Amino acid sequence: MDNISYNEINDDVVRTMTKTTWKYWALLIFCASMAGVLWFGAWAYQIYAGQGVTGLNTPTFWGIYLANFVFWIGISHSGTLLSAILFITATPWRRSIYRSAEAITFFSVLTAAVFIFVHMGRPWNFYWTMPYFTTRELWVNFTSPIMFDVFAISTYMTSSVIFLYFGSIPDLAAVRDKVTGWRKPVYTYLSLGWRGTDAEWHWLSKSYTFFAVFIIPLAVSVHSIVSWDFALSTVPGLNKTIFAPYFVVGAIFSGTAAIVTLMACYRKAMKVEKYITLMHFDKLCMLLLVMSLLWSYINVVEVFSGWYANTSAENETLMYRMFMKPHAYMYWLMILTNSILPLLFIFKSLRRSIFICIIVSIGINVGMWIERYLIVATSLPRKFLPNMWHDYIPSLIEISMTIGSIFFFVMLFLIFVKLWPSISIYEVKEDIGIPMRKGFKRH
Amino acid sequence: MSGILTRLKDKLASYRVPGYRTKFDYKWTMVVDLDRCNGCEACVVACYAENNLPVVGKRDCDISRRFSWIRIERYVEGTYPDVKVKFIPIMCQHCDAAPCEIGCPVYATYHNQDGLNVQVYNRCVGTFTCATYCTYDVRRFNWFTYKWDAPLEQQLNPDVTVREMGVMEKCTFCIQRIRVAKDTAKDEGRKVQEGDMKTACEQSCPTDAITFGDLNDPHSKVSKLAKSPRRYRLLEELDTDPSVIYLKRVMEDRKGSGHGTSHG
Amino acid sequence: MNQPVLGLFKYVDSMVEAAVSMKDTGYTVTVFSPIPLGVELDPVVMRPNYIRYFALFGAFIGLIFGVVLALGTAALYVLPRGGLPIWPVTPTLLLAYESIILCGVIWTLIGFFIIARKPNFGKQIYDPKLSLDSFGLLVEDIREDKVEEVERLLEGFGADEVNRVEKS
Amino acid sequence: MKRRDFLKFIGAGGIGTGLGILFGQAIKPPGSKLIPYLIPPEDVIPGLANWYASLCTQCSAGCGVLVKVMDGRAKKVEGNPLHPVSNGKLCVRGQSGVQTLYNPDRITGPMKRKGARGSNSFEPISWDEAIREVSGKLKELSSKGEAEKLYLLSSSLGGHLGMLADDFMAGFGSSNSIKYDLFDNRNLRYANKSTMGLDAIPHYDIENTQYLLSFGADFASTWLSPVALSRGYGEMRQGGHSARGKFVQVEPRLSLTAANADDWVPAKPGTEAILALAIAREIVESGHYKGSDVSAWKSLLAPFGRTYAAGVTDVDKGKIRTIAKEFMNARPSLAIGGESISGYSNGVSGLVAINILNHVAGNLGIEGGVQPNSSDLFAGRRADRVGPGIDALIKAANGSGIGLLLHYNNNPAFTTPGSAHAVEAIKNVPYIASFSSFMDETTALADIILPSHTSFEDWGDDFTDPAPGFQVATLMQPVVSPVFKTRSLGDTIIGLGKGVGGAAAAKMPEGTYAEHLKDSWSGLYTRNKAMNASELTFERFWRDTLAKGGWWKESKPKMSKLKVSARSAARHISKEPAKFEGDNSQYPLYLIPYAQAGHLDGRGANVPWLQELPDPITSVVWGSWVEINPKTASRLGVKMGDMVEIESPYGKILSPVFVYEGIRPDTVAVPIGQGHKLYGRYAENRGANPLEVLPPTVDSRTGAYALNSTRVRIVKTGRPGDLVKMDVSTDELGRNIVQTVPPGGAPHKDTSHH
Repeated sequence: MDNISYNEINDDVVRTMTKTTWKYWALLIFCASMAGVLWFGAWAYQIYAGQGVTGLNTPTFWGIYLANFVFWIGISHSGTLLSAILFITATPWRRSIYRSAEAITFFSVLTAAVFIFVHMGRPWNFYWTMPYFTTRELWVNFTSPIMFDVFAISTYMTSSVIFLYFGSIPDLAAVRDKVTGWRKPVYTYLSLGWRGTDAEWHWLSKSYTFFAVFIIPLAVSVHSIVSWDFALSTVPGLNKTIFAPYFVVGAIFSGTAAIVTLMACYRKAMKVEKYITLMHFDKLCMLLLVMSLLWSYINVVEVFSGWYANTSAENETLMYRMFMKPHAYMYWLMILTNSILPLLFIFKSLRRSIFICIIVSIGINVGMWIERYLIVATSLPRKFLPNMWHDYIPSLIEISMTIGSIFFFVMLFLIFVKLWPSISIYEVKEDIGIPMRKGFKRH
Repeated sequence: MSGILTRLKDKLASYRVPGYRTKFDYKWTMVVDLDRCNGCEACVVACYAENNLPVVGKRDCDISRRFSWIRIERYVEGTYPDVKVKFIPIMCQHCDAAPCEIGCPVYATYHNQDGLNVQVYNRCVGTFTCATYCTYDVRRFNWFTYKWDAPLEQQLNPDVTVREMGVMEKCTFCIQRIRVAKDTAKDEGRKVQEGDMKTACEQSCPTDAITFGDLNDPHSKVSKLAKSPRRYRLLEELDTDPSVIYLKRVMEDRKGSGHGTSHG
Repeated sequence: MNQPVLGLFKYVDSMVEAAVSMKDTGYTVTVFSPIPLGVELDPVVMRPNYIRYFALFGAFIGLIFGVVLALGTAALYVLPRGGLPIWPVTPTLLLAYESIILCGVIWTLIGFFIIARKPNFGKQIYDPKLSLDSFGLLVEDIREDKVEEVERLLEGFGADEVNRVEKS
Repeated sequence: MKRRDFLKFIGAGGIGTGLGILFGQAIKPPGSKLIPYLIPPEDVIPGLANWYASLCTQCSAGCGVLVKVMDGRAKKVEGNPLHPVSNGKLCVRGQSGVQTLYNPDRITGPMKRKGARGSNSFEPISWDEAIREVSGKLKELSSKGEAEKLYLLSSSLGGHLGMLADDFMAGFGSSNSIKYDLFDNRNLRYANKSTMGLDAIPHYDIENTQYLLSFGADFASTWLSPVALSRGYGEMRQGGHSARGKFVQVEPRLSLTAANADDWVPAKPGTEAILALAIAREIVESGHYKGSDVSAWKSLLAPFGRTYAAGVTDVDKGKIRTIAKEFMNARPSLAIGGESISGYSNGVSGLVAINILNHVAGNLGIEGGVQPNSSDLFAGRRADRVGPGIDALIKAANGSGIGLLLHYNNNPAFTTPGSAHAVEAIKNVPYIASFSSFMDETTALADIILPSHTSFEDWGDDFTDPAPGFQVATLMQPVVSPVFKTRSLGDTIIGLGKGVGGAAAAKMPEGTYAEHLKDSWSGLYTRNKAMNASELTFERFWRDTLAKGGWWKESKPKMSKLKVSARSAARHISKEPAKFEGDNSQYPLYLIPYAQAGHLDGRGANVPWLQELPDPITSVVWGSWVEINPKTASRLGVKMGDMVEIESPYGKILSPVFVYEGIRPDTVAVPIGQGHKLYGRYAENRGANPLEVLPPTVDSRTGAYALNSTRVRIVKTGRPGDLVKMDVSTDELGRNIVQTVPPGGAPHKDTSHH
């Protein structure tokens, strides 16, 4: 990155925002319409006709929607959390990727939050889950893990948005100084009158440190709380004490994988290879490798603790998940993508191969989705009373909404790239170093 | 001042101690004698008639969306010719430590002053948490807006609401009948007594397998039956403290197996 | 009177030298940079960290909010559920934990806005190059006769451009 | 608010109201008119329920019920707690009575055939026209001198309705009144009459017995009087007797009742009679029987040795001995024989064998045994429930012996074996008038339909048979006003009789059927000492009886002695097992069609509650199935849910497989009740009717079709079936869901230690 000038960085980032090819528009419109039809169209139908259009049934009241919810919350974990951790530890390679990563957090939390409403029987009453003064004289039940969720996720979403926006203020100012037309007033207001004085930088970095400090425990708690939606039940297969760390690890795992996938596409599409280099992939894949090993360990612990308990309920759930069609296929595919394929990253050359990175990271995300799906869809159909067991087969509506949510997410990211400096300008400049008379000085 | 403090202290204590439920006005309890139950399912139809349960049709039955609040489960053990089929009616167990109540974010299900696990349809937003947490799979969800072909809707019981799409429901221990009994008792200035009311399933049961009453009343039939040596509660190891008490079925062990009999 | 002068530098060390010199002379200096300058600015200015008080205050408010919300609503509507005490411990702590973070974050943000005086859309001394690659040194409180001297000095320290700017 | 604004506001409101009223008038359906509850109808308090005592007619058991009526609509049926048969309880079919009443597929008014016969194409006519037309046809028949060619085909008509119908037929000059139901216990009545001389079905006192030996009596769901017998069962088990009664069921298939038995004895189909006689022989040989005719019995039972019986019946020798020992040592004990044993080609033999068994064990005429029911309420003037069977009608119809057929409330097109060709026979009848409430396969053949009320809209009565050991007369009263333009059958008959004129008109009562019923009860009251002793005036008696739901003696009368003579029994027993159609090598499996709990003979199939009620044993809903032993299934290469063809020499049906441990490997069982071609939206084209593959085997003595009389083979189709069952797994997996204690074992102890 040595031969990049400060000016060039500003130009490149503003270029990603202002120069839009027709292909980009086409992709955006395609994603938007797919999200509209597959997700919101299907959802509208579901609201009209009722939850009955899903494949949910009497023991399996939670299905693919909950799996999607957990999955997207998981994806969110690598943006903000990773960004915050790397910030606190002052890891230099964070700088060119963290902005997009935080955007991923925001968008995936948004997607996840919509799935909460999707899975509700009466989504039009969603506000009843908020604690506010009401003439019905009923508040909310704070013993409910769902209430934990409401609080954790709204806190998480608020904090993530603040974190993302706050870190972008200097860049918004930089964009403000570059753009013309309608963008000018927009970024003028967004940048809050940022000038880059020493005092501003000082307070910014102090506040930013506090945000990072707050975000790290928050992110860990959010996915723990999501896991308690399941773990606080008595249902065999869901009532695992290890779920909290399992979910957090899985979340970082899948989130990192999502970053790898998205970054690989982004750098290619936006021609910003010089900022997001193979070094970044190297580091991220190393993280993936670590997370994969951790995930595999906890997965084994989960299976073993169930197996060791040797109660009929636990055994049946494990059997159903691991050895019975069709879940067995999914289970062993998950083991392949999450535990075995990431081992490729032991080799440095493979860590630096974009192709391998994409394949493995997509695999990991598929695997992590399967993990969440299997947790819901193989535990609930095998509850305590064998008479009431019933398999769960997702309906087309549910599958459509699942696919639609991916388009929705991509659409949000595409819009984000056009509206927001998706590479941190000032921090990449920091990366290059501080210009001294004797050349750049790096931290 | 000290009076207020004492009251506050008392209130605090009552909030903190889980044993508050012993102070309920009534402790409605159902005793199901499995030795009497012959699995005829009269209770199931009685429940359909009393509680306006919709008929969902074959397709929805196929994906296990049948509505019956009370169901007969059957367990077959052994192979021909040494076969035993055992029946057990399962309805909402009205657990005192109900997992469902913990799960509901909006208090749509909670414990009322009678020790009943009640479901407030109007409050329900349909998060499914209660049903997922339920260890007895007794909760039913209104997947659609169910219709009754005219003039079948004329049969609908006006004492019980017809539930809207998107809400959870379950056995209420025929709370509308309890309500009537309590109103009558109140008019007469007394507590509800044995024999004032029967639940629909109890009322219909040809073998008298189901008995319903107040466990707080030491002279009630359920109090006596609850002391039976055959008493057990369903999935008691899960510690949900159900209000439904089962009396074990009297049955020979199958030849050459100790399996399937009680282990606890 | 009091014509502020803004000098744009290419190199930080030149700018810092200039700033130190100007400060020593008794002028008020403000440093502009496109990147955060940490230790490099230590000779020029040292600032205390007031944000922490906001964060602490926010966290405290959050703790109280969370506990009061959880216990208070339960006390207002005494609905037993699941055999749990009306005032359960774990959920209260959990809620307090989340609201500590939420309020902490919000108060940190408020603190930043207050201390850094943002948002500020008024007219301010600024140069668009400052977000590109130039480090700016704004020298204020110059007596009118000294302006040219300051300009010269700045150029001597290596400023690429020295402008008299309008006061904000 | 300023005064001017207020006035404006009022003005606007007034205009709005006016428009609203106009609009309301415009959209109001014609004829709708709000009637205020200012003067509410008598005894209707909005929001409060009235309970009316009435009678359940969903089967012939005659349970007294209470109907909950709110705001003029029937809401729920419950057993009448005062009634000695129902004791406040009611079965699944009885409780579904409201859905029969409000069934969307009821015939809404009189109709005349428009298209071809059986095409189910009718046009509505008025009641006057309908009565006029049928009376005209009747007169025509009468004037041709063919009065004898009038046939009345109905279910067993209890009480005064039956007598009114008989009066009409007699007055018209025809004796051809055919009562037919698939399960009308013809064989049981015959067997009891010919061996014990009983006119009515006796009371089987399960409640007080110590040892119940049931030969295929599925009393938990369908046999005789399921509610009363189930109640007895519950009392027998845990009713506070000194010991818990033991219960053994002999049946090729583990029915709901067998599932409750302590022991299930799957004897080979058709050999149960031999098993019963072998047990009887054991008892006689052991010296338990002390009667004077012991030698006659000894010689009669001599051929039924333990070894022979064990060989034929596939029941262990030791087991026969054990059962015999327990049966005679447990006092009192009781043997009963149900549909399964009476459905064989020698059904009467089996039931006679059971009577012998009860006789030699000393169970006749005692508490906890068989108790005779008297039928003297009418002193011979009683609507006979058993007469010539449907085969007589089929024969007559085929021989053009029927000029006009009146049909009510049964469905022979569905409930007779396909090989009996009842539909084709009935189609030969020149003119058919049906009084059915529902469009079923038989009603669709009618030329004219004069739909009757269902039981909650109609007057009626029933003299319970079997009664609980004493006489029970139940009154049926309308609890709601008619839902559709239907009419009481009694009124229709009276109208027809008057329309026909002559002797028939002379026999018809004045006034309506309701008045006739009251008059008849007045007569009963006058004649019957027990009745008029209880109340001073008839009006009071009538009022109280209506309120109570009927009249019955409060205490059991002294039991008369009963016996079975060896001579009368000898005629009916044989060493041969029952015959099955079809060659063993071609058709290797016995077919057992059985009455399903919700649908009985198919009449419950149009009730949505019953369609959605899981079968108590298989948990199948909305369809039928064929029960196959897992061994047989694996031999045939079929699994749960596969569609198979069940083929007998007389036809084949398609049904999904239900693999069930509780059935003999050489037997398959199919429930009766589904497979309607026509019976409303809930019943039509659903499942299969096993009667379609049965041979037309009729017991000539009783006119009953033998249901268990053919062998079948199962042919794989390779297609998946439409089996929908509610149980996914019936394996308890050691989860202690249904906990048990062994009988006699220390129940409070942990039983895992033994």
